[in-house]
Amino acid sequence: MADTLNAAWAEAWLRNSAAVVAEHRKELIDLDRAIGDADHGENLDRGFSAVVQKLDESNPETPGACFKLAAMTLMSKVGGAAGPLFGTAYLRAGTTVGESTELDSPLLAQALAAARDGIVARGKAEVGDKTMIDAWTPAVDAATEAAEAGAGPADVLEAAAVAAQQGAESTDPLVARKGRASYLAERSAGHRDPGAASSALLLRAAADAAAAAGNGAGEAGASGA
Amino acid sequence: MADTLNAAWAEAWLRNSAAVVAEHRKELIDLDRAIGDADHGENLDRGFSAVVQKLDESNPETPGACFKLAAMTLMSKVGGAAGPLFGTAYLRAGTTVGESTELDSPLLAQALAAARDGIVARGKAEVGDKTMIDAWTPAVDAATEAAEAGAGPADVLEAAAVAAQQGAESTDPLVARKGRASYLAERSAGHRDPGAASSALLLRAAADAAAAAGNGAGEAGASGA
Amino acid sequence: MKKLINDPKSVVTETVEGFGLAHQDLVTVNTDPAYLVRNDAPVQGKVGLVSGGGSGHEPLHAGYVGKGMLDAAVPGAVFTSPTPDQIIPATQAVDGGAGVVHIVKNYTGDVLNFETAAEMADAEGVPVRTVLVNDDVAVEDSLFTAGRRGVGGTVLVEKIAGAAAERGDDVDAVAAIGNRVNENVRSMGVALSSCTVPHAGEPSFDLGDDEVEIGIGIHGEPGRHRIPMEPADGIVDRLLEPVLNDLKLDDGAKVLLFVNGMGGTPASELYIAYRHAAKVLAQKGVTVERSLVGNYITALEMQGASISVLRLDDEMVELWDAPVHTAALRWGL
Amino acid sequence: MKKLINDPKSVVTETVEGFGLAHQDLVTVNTDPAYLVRNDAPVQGKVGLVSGGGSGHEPLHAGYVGKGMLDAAVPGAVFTSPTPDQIIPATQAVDGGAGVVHIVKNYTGDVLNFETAAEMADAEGVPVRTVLVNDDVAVEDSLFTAGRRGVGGTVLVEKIAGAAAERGDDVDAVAAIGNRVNENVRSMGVALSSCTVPHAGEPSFDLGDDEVEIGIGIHGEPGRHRIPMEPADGIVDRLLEPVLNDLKLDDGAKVLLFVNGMGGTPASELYIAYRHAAKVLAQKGVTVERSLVGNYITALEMQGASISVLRLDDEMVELWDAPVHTAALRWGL
Ligand SMILES: Nc1ncnc2c1ncn2[C@@H]1O[C@H](COP(=O)(O)OP(=O)(O)O)[C@@H](O)[C@H]1O
Ligand SMILES: Nc1ncnc2c1ncn2[C@@H]1O[C@H](COP(=O)(O)OP(=O)(O)O)[C@@H](O)[C@H]1O
Ligand SMILES: [Mg+2]
Ligand SMILES: [Mg+2]
Ligand SMILES: [Mg+2]
Ligand SMILES: [Mg+2]
Repeated sequence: MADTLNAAWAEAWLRNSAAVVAEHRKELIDLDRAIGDADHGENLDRGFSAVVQKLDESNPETPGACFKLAAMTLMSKVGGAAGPLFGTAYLRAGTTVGESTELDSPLLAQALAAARDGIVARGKAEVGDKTMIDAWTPAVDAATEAAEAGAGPADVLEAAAVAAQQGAESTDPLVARKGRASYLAERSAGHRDPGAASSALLLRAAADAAAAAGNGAGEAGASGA
Repeated sequence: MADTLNAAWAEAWLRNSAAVVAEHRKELIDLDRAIGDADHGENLDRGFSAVVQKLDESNPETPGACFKLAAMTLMSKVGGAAGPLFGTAYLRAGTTVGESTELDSPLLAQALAAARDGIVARGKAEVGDKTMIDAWTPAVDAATEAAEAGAGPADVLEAAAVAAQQGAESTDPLVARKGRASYLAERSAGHRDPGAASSALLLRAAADAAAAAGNGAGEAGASGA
Repeated sequence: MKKLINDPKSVVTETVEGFGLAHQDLVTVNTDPAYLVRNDAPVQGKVGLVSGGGSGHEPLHAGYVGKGMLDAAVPGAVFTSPTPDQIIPATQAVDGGAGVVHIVKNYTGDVLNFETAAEMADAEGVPVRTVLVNDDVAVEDSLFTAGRRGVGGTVLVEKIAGAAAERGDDVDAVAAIGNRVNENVRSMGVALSSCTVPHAGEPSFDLGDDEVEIGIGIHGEPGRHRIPMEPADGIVDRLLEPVLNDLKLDDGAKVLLFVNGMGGTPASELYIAYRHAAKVLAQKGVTVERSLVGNYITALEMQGASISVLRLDDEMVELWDAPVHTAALRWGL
Repeated sequence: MKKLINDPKSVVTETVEGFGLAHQDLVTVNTDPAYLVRNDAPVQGKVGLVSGGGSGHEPLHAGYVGKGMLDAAVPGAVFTSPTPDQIIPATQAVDGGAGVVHIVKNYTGDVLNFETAAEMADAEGVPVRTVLVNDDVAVEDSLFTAGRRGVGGTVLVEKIAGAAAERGDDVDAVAAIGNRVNENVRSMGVALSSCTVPHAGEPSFDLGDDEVEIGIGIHGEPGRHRIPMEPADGIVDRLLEPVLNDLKLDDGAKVLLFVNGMGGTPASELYIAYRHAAKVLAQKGVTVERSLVGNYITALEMQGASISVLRLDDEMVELWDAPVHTAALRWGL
């Protein structure tokens, strides 16, 4: 497996994200229909389609550049709560990795942590509030742990993706305290948080891109031994 | 059987009418819903309830006074097309019978003809236009024929009621050329005209009141041998 | 049937009462018989304008009572024309000595009841003229039937005739301008859903999930034909074509374009319809000088819209622009 | 789903385009990014007023752009707050040198996007103040959550702050009066039916034939609880009680009573609701000084209503009465 991930991986992650969001568009709309306003899937689909278009037009040369492109595009195309939150996440991840062309496991874990911290800085949610943070925080914890244990980047992301998915599932019984679902109070329980569900999809896309890179599949790239 | 009908019969007719309209209120609404605006049963029910109330308050002493009371009340409580049309019908019938306290068969047939002529004068409909005239004209013809053949008033009204019912049924296949159903053109075919249906009910109420009078039933009265 | 009402039988009285409370500055309500007059009625020397008809078309007609438009509105039961015993006192209440104009939508019931009332008011010394509105081109072969219905054009007739009365035109002139508006306006409507008359309790017609009804009126009557749902632009074409065919506009004509909601249609959809209608008119060399978009003559909670096109002349524009202060139409005051 | 639209993806652009065509005398539309400004923007020396939010609440906000109210409206996708790249140029376009006030409904998305935009506009030299509207008493325990939503009160904040800006108040004063309105208004809503977001294609929630949803917002979110259908007066009591409990009016207080339709409600039902609300207030010794009844802040084609009560002071009355000329609210001009 590769020791680092590069711009090709970052771009593959974003393109995978667009594909997976398009595929799950209706599902995310339906989750948001139940406890929100039925736009989450539509908003992300519009945003990530725009990201893909931007990627086609430009050629970001570093992972950081990819993240910033995503940040700016999501910020201006998604709207709603998810737009600024995901936008900030990518922005902070981009700032964290800076100009690096190769991301090793510790940097990757730091980038994920910075992304999560960005979401918290803007949205002030805590774990248990039934938001995307319930997917991000376990993912960051798992990634950090894996990185500290010496895992490669693909494994770090795999750990994050698995934890994010569990985190998303953990929102099912919760009563929302942030975002639109909080207006429902008790009636929000029994439904998965759409932002947590989409966050899990995005982190799954990251892990899959890394795995594909490690296997030398597609254009997605990983460098090192 | 009685030779003439009096004010008690006229009052019984109006009270019977109110009962039968109330009973068929929904059915008349539904007929009007199909090819009109769903108010015919409601309008007549409101109007005849008011007639009953007026009858309770006053004590019209001649059939003509009963008819005029009905005319004024229907005119001011029914609205729509049916209000002025039925109002005019009762008004003309009232004028025709004048101060008579006893109506014999020829006068009864004349009163019905005058009522029908009043409706035509106001609404300008002809037989076959799919309106209440399709019930009234056969009823008038049958009543006139029966009266000319020497039938008693109860039989005259029975003939009218039967013919009115057949006339109402005859509107089923017709394409409306007057009233609200005419806006539907061909699509009005296949539905019974609500005003023809209610007219048949009113004439049936008249015949039943006369039959009851002849049998000495209730308060409804008939005089003579 | 789910409605924000108390009892089907009290819908009209409670609506009128609420309207009177909300618009005390504009109207005075008479309860029995039911009619509403503008607070300063009768205005001495001014022709009085009275309109009325079945309820369920709100804001028509009560919403148009006030300076520059109607002097009185006479509400019937839902979708049922009012009776002479309402129309006569309303007519008398707004007679300022210059006579009264009745604006009547062409339905058998309305015509008959207003006719009787006009005759009786006239007999009691109030000269009455009647403007009959019959702008609905959905009604074909109208010569052999009850004729065309009065729909969207009614609002335009009331505004423009109201302005003429306000500037001091005499009773014949007010009726004449009302008739001129009627002669120059055509309308057609579409329903995406039916409406439920409160006392009926069931929808007036049933539409499939992917059907629309073309050529509907404002009483939940079914329309002329039913087609599968299609994009808004196509539906607008279907409404506009018969309107324009009948109106026979000259190149360079000036019009007022009125997209009316039937009561349950979001404003966004009305603007989407307006957009296409305006484009089609522009392509045909017609200038949209004035516009009106919103719920102005409705059929309870029906989803749908109607399009009216009024050929304008300079006087009509001036009268349209004249100040008006009613609950539903207001400018310049 | 049956809607008078062409394509769910083009609903907002086509609505805005149609609105721009219908109201050319009032607004200028910028397409990409989407925002609308009043034709005379920027008005030199006047504080600019910008509001915006998800689409689907028409006439909010575009319908309130014009003299005496908003200088710009920024429409997002349906029920989705707009983005900073729309809000920033709109803010710059209406800055007449006296700064800009953002009127923001309290939803996480709106707050975050306007916050970012305000920061960036500020950095580019336009001083921005923000008025956050959060009048919905349906949201309980708001301290521990995203807080109360901005609903009906928004219209009142926009009108009154708009009048303050028009008379020449400075940016802090305009924000202060906006905040004062917000502090004195409370609202609560009911849905008789849900609405269908065009891109979702299915109703946002399902209601039984005899159920209503109490405490709904304006995005088709389910409400706080569901009850069996009951007469209008009872429902009005359920809305008014929490509003009044929270507002704590003194005996003899003067208020503006605002009965708002959710988009698919006939005007008659709004007046029936108004009637009862006005009676309840009168019984409590509260004087209804001003009223507003109609579809002013909607949730697409939802059937339902909201009731807002604003405690008035003399300055608010004066600003409420001040002339306004927008597509959806107009008087004195
Ligand atoms: N304060 C917050 N902190 C973190 N996440 C939040 C917050 N508010 C909302 N979210 C997330 O945003 C998601 C909703 O996004 P979206 O539907 O796009 O926005 P909106 O609620 O404006 O329609 C929620 O499911 C939740 O995960
Ligand atoms: N011109 C007319 N002549 C005779 N009868 C008519 C005419 N127009 C309508 N009608 C009758 O009136 C009936 C409708 O009455 P109603 O529903 O009460 O009035 P509206 O059509 O005003 O709602 C029709 O079914 C028809 O029988
Ligand atoms: Mg959402
Ligand atoms: Mg009828
Ligand atoms: Mg009727
Ligand atoms: Mg949203």
